[in-house]
Amino acid sequence: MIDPAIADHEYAGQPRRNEDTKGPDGPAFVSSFLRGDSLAGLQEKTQGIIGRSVPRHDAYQAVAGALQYTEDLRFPGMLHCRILRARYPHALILRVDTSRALDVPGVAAVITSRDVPHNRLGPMQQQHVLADERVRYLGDPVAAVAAETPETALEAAHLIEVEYRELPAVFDPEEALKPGAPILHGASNLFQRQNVRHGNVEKGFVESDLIVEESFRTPFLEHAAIEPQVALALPSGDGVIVYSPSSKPFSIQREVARALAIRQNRVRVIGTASGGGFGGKNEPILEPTLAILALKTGRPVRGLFTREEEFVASTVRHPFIMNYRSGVSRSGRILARHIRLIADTGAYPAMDSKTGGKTALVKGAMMAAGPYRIDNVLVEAIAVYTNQPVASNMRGPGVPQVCFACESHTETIARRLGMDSLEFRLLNAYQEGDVTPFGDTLFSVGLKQTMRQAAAAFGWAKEAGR
Amino acid sequence: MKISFTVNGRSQELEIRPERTLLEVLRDDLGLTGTKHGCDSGECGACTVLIDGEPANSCLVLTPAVRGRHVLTIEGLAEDGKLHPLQQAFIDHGALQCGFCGSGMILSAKALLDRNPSPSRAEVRRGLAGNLCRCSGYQQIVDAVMDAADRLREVR
Amino acid sequence: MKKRGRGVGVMWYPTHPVGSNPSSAFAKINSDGSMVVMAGAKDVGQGSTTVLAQVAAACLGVPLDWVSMVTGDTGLTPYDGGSTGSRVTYIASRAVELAVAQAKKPLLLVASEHLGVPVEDLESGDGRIWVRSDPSRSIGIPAVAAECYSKKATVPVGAASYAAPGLTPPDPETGQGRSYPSYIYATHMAEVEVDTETGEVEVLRFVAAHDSGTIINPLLAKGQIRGGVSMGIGMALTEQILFQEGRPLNPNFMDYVIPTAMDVPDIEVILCDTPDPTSAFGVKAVGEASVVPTAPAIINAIYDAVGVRIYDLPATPEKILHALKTALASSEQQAASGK
Amino acid sequence: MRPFEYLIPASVDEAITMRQEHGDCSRFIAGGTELVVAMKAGKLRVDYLVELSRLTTLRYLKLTDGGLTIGPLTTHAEIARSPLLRGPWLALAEASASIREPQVQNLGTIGGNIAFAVPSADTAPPLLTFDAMLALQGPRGTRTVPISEFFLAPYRSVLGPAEMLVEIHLPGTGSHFGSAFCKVGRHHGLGLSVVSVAASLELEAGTIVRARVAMGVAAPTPRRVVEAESLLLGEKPDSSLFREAGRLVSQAATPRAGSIRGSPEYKREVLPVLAERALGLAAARASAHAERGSR
Repeated sequence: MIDPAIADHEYAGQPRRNEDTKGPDGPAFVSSFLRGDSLAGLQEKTQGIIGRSVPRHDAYQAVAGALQYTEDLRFPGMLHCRILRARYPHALILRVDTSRALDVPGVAAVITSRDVPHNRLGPMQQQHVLADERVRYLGDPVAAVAAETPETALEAAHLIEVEYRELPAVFDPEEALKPGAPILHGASNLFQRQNVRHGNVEKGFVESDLIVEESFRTPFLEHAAIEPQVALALPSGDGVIVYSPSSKPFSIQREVARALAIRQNRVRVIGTASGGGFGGKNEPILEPTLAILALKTGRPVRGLFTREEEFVASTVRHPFIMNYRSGVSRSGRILARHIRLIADTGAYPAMDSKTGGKTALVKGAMMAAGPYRIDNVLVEAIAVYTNQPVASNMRGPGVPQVCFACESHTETIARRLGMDSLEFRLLNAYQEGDVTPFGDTLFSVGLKQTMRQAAAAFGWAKEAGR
Repeated sequence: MKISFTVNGRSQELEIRPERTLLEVLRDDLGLTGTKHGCDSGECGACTVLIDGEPANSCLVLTPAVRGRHVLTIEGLAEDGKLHPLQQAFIDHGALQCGFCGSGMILSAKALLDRNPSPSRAEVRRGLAGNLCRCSGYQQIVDAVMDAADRLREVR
Repeated sequence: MKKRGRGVGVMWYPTHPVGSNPSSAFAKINSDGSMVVMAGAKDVGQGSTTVLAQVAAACLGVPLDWVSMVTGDTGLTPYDGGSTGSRVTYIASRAVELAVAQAKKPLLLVASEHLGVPVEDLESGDGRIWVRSDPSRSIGIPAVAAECYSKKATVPVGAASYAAPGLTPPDPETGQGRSYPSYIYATHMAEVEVDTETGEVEVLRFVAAHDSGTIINPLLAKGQIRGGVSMGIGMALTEQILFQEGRPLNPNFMDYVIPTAMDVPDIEVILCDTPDPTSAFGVKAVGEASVVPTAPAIINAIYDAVGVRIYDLPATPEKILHALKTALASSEQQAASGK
Repeated sequence: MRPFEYLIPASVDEAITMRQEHGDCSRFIAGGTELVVAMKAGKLRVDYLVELSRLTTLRYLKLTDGGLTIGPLTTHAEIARSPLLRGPWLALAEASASIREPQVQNLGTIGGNIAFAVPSADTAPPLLTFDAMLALQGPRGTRTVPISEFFLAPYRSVLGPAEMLVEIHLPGTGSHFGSAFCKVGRHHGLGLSVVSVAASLELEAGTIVRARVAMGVAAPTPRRVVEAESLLLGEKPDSSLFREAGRLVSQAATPRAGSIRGSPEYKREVLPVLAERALGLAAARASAHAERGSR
């Protein structure tokens, strides 16, 4: 049976898919079997496949400039989407008038929240495809235009009239928790709490010979993939095909289907070559809008962020405010560690499906005490809303932040104790069979090997004690 | 306006609006999508092409400015279907991950090696300073360029 | 004056995101013994498609160029949780391994008939299936695959789904539960040079040692680790989105400064494989962890060089210079009051 | 980008006539590295662009009467590589080589860098220390302006409507002359300037007989610091003297508050350092040139 989606798609002039099907060795691939070679020569080719440094499957296409990324796909009649975003970081939307934009020659459609069948996204259903009543940060999408050229789409987007009532906004997570702060969702700006309790930190501090306390901060960071957010949707039979470089095509499929209020079998998401992800292409911040425009116009629609939009409207890394307090014995054992974390999640929870946007704080809290045996650990972590970009998953969500604090703090303690940095860490480092503050028993622990091998390669001991 | 120039050795005569950048014309009119669109303001280098042998950000070049000139894009680098030594070295060293910076990176490297066939690693890094890569940490790119330099010197 | 210093940062990181997160794959062996694997996992540059092809080839016992991959297409491939949380190699490898094992069953049955031994006594590799106790008795995979199509009722296909078993989300009050199946570890060491008069920092040398379990493809793993270190250098020294009332002031690469080829030194990567018994081939994870301990290694090296600690990232020249002035002022004050 | 007409003049005269005809809504374009970005961002409304890049008569570097004349269409890359700039005018080559990446160095021109009057124009401080003279040609003929009088404000210069920069002249130097350019940039002294200093010194029998110090991104326009120059004059090169000169440079600075690239406090902190380094290098180079000259 021919998949109707594929058939349609080929009819629409399907470009060549990325060349996955050519096999890992690219076009040089001519099976030795097909050449009539005997199986005898295969031993060398099959042994040690695990552990072998072979180039990426698409390396040949990439260096030849032949690898097709989403923006390289061309379809006849393709329209270009431009999204109008909030004028204020926090405001009520009183009225949206798209009539002047629709009058611009070359504009095929302009949509607002009224055109979205199910206008809620993500596991928490807190984000919208297009804002209906309220915007909570400057990246909030309010309306979208599909037009013959990107320039026309931009021009039309500027002509959409939106009447707002500006609301007070808050930009600092500590301010956001104070009484009287503008509230973004529900009754409080507190989005999430994650604690870790192990042993008795107060007892641990009493037993300590030295107590060190320090505070740390990290800023908002951008994934900064060289390819911006991009996707393309085209109508197909009674559904839609979406080309997306997303790291999570199945999550995109689910969100697009739900936004369109159709079953998932009518949405096909074709993963295209990605120009860099790092967690920045996890969320459906473009695809549902494009799918709605494609169905409304009956034509393929491409969306592409400008570099500026990447910073305004794509997800970012959570800033953390971190307080570390540790007690150690004179001999260098860490006896107690009390950590308080405040993460700024921005205007909405992230849309990662498994935890409902809570991944960064959960991981940050769990990893916060570092890979050290500490009998008494207390981590108190919260994530807070502010009127800033949505913080989501970026390469190791939450953990580079806490590792920066933990390892800086650990260094301070080693120096206060007069111990070598590495020796202090080795003394406390996890090894086989240790139990984490959250109750996991560890196995295959190569931590000390990494420390020793790094030290040997770096020449750590040679210069120690200068 | 009517613009004639050469792209990858083939002459082109196009009727275009002057506000179209070389990047747009290469990608949209000539279908040469190997040249990438990353920041649109000359900061990332993904759109690097060689104009008369010198690397330039094609997003900053208005198309009329290249009339009569020779433009080389990544699609024109392989000869008779055989990869340029730089391209082969990029494959062998795992220099690219997502690959999006690759076209510009390879062309910058070509201009560098054309001018300086035996660069130091520091010179390679300086020569590639205008090509941002977020995946690789650059080292395997530098390895590839040094290796390609060796291969090219052997050919000479 | 320029001063040098050395710093270390160590880390642990889970091989898996929070909560259950399955991968799945289809495998079909063609009548010539080659194979197509359809996996939901999406390669976003990290190399998962290549790595999964290596896993599939090893499981069937055929050369890599006999395996083709179709990935990340909801119309053609079964579900995958996505390229997040460093999970793909750890989870999807197992799904591929199971799918290939299932597809291989009909081949083993045919081989068992020809070789006259039970399926359990067979092994595959080098494009062949042989008798474990007597490897000289063997039959080519292409031949048995062809026979599955020409003479048997069952063609060789497999489908499998895998999720790390027994995971429960952490209790929000205590963190207790079983959030992650296993962990990876790393140590980063940096040598920096600080210009004490301008606050500028140059990273001169970097070593990154990672326990990422069994490494399927060292070339790709090293590349990914170097990329993570590069991102970590940006985090340590230059990167931050500056906001004024919610509006980014530096929404471009001119002022959001990510490292260039001149800002990243050569990075010596050491792979300390500690195989993980819970995964296919003992793999763990590589992706995210490579960025984790970079910033503190650099910040600690700055401290080692000039004796000031930067508490809020990034450690811009301006912050370092300010910290140096403050430290100088307070030490002068101490000296004065000590007299 | 908004549509515009692209005009191709055959000569400087014709280029000027074109600008005259189209008035305020027209601009000259050379390398385009600043202009195209501004136009894309909608920061600049242009209806007519007058192309300069093909006026090859304006693209040269040549020695004349001991001085150096530079055609404004010479690119940063050409200046950075020119053997004519290895000697007394090395600071200019250093500045050009420090301008961002190779791609921009190949497109951008020295004329554009000066005429666009960006506060961070890297070629300006060295030219200020060379007492460069700028030849400006307009509808009413040609005039010559010292570069110290050229910049009026950020993005504003003495260039009148339809007037263009047609030549940069660096006067000849004595044989004991050295110069240097130092900056804090985004990438180890390269890339976009946070703050910069150029210095040039001429020595006679070990005494400073001519001193110029100029700073970039430290005031609304690139400018000389005469107070520091007077201090140096008649003195022997010496690190404490240079430190004192650096202090005066810092005192003279009026950096813009609110810049995300560097606070006024930071710039004032590093200006003395950059000045001291540039002066030290310039002095060393002046002595080295002197030695070479005497051989």
